[in-house]
Amino acid sequence: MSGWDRQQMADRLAREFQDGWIVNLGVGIPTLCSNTDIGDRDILYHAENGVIGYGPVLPAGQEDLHLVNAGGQNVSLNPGAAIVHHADSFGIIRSGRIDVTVMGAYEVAASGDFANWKLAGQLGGGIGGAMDLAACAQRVFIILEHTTRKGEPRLLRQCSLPVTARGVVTLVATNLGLFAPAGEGFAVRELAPGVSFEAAQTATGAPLLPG
Amino acid sequence: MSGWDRQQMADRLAREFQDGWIVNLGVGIPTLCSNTDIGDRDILYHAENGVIGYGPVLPAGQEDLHLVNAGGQNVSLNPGAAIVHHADSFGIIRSGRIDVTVMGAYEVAASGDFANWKLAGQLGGGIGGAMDLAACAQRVFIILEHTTRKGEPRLLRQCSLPVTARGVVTLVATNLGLFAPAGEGFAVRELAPGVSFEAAQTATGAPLLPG
Amino acid sequence: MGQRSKVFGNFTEAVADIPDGAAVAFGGFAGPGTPYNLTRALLAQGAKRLTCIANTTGGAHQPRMPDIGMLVENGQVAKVICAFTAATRPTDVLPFTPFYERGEVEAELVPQGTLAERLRAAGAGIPAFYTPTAVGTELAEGRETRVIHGREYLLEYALPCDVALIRAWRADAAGNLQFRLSQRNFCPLMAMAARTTIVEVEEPVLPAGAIDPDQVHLPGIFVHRLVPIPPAPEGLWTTRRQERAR
Amino acid sequence: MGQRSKVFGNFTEAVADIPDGAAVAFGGFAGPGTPYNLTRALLAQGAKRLTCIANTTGGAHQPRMPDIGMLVENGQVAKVICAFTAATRPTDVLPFTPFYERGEVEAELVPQGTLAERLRAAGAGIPAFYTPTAVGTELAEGRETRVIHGREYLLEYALPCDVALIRAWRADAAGNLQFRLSQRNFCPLMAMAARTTIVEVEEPVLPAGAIDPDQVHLPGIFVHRLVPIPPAPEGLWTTRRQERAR
Repeated sequence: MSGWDRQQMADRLAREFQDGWIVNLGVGIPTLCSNTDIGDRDILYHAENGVIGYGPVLPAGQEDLHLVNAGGQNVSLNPGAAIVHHADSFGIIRSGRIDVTVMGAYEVAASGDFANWKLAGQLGGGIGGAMDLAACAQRVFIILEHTTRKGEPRLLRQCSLPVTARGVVTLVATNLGLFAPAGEGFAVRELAPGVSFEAAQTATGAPLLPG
Repeated sequence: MSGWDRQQMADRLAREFQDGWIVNLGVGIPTLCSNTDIGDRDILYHAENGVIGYGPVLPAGQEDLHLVNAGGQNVSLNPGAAIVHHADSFGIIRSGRIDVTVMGAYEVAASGDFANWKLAGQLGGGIGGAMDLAACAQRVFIILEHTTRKGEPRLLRQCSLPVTARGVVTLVATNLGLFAPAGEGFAVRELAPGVSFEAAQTATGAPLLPG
Repeated sequence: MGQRSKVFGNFTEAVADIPDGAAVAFGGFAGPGTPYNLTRALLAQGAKRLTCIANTTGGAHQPRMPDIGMLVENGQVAKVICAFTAATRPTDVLPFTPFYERGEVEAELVPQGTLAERLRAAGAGIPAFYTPTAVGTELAEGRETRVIHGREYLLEYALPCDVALIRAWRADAAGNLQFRLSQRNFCPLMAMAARTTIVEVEEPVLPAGAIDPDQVHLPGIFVHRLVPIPPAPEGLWTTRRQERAR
Repeated sequence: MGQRSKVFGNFTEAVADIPDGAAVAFGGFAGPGTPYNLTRALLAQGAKRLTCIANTTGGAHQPRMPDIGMLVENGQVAKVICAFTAATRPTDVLPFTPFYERGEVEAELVPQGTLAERLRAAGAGIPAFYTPTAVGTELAEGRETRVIHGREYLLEYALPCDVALIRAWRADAAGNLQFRLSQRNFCPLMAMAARTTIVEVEEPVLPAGAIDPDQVHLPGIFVHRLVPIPPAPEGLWTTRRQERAR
């Protein structure tokens, strides 16, 4: 089974961004979305640390050490960028001005629940801005590998881990394709090249519904 | 009876400001405090509209139209001045960082209550920043004419008007002198030149206690 | 760039779609930050039953400038939410006052810091908060309070608005704003609290990127329409000294 | 000028009086704004039973830099209040983790926006507020919620601290600060929440008045001690490129 690599997963989701959207990118694969060529669409990338209007990650030697995205990577700024502090940055988030937040996750449920802050049996966790974003953004998109390293499904009927927020995920990109939580299962919006419906179903812990 | 004029009342209170204090000056006579020569003391004047570190009112022709104090007068800025918006300005106030606020008032009570936002029978009122300042500044000083235009006392046992805050005033400058609310009456800290204790008592609606 | 421009050619066009019944916030503290030009356009536009949010109802000084008091006189206002519903000098009678006394306009009197914080809360997605301000006063009568760490606080709710009319010094095409000195006052908070922020700008609109990202006072996220103020006498209260001197 | 200078000659002196049991906030999001030099001085100073407030406990990356993880290893920490008490990459093990698992350090996990807002509330004299964040999650279990306009919100309390350690780009003698780009992050909020704010500054301290009042990111009211960072290798993480290249 082939499928998409990490940048392709990010590119596929970035294709869904609509002209004029304000987009928040979380740590990990989601940060790759700001590398995607979005053509003539006007997309404003917001990072939780108060950077509004950033662009691609810069190569070593060209980076500005004072400027990082949510993943701690040194990014560039687009014309019209602005900087705010953390309270104003999360004010933008909580007041519903983020059109979409793209996050990584451990698990996504067919109900739209997702879990990305605490592993089973773990003491403490890593919430970061995920709960604020999940509760308040207009849309939540998730990017994750379709299965764990042990091959267990991460798209499930119900989350087994403590959730980050309930019923909020509307679109999921994995290495196998693009899926939409649909209550009883996941609607298949698109399968990655070389991935069959049956192979995707086998790797999924909930029914797949033909898109 | 002679006594102090408005600038002298302001000057007298400004003499009480201690080195390093952050001082908020309200509308009316209090704004005259920033005209007072305070010698080598380092006083930072804060205005409710977010101006931190201003100085004397500027004469016409020298003023900057973008810069006003709480009274809407065009003031100067001292070196080290900074501008914040209204929420941050009142954050400074509510978090207790104002060492003293100087306000005008209609009435002051021996209990430290004062009233400065609503006249008898008036519909609505003019609160401005007075309630925030009165509730949160470290000290509240009041400057007011000792009596109304009709000659009725404004230093009273109890306020007759709706209060701005209770039990907060510690020092009062009037045209007759400097007084401190002391529970049962007002302690006389100083009488203006030409003002006798008896004359001041006659003009006061609460016992005066020899300082 | 796919998005349409934020720059509007004139004030009339910029306020044209403000509907009857809208909650409109007006920036400004004394002159600086006050949207005189947009307010004049709103007077001409004629929207009715407005809720007007500002520090004062205006009209305390001569010469009169376009303000909430004029909107009240023009029959456009249902309610004001202000820190002053009377003048600071009790002998001044506001244009607003007779309408208020006759019950033709409603008023909510809010301490200035609480007003700023309620706007900020709306802009920050905070629905309610506690404040020490006004506890023990007439304004707190019958309202919910809570003792936290031994001190009594009053519950206050966010104050969202439909439209913010503000004035700024400079803007770029992305809508990023800079205010000069005490012009800042309530302006950024009202923009944060508003669904649509309309700005009269003193300087010509700069290209995106011309304002240092570290020196933006209000990010373009909060700004939807920009109207450059024409020179006096067409533009009101132009602060360029040479124009005022004419 | 009567007031004594805010400029301190070295980091040791600037952190000398931080007492055992203090609540200390540490600025920074990844590298920018992180007070490495002040944290190193606090490690040497040795204050115990600290409550450490920051975005993360640090220590996720090599090479190690002075951080809360090191303070934990040094036996100085009673409790952390952070948005991350585990790494974002589950395979990374934080230096903090074994101490937490053995019960030697307490931890309060707070969503990042709530952490920022709790600090801001403390700095703004707001004792508590409501937020939609974390409703319906494990973090909300057993806690007070309130339905406002039909939506459920969680009650959160202000988070004041005794000391804020932050890093800035420029400062003037009045303590006014400027941050460069994403260096700003939590730094102004922690300073507002703190009784004493101590700043490591990348550029030499400017005379009062050298920073345009409109371009101050954090007024000197919130800033008590300034320590200019010496050139590398004595100064940690100097961001001047020529020094790093050495």
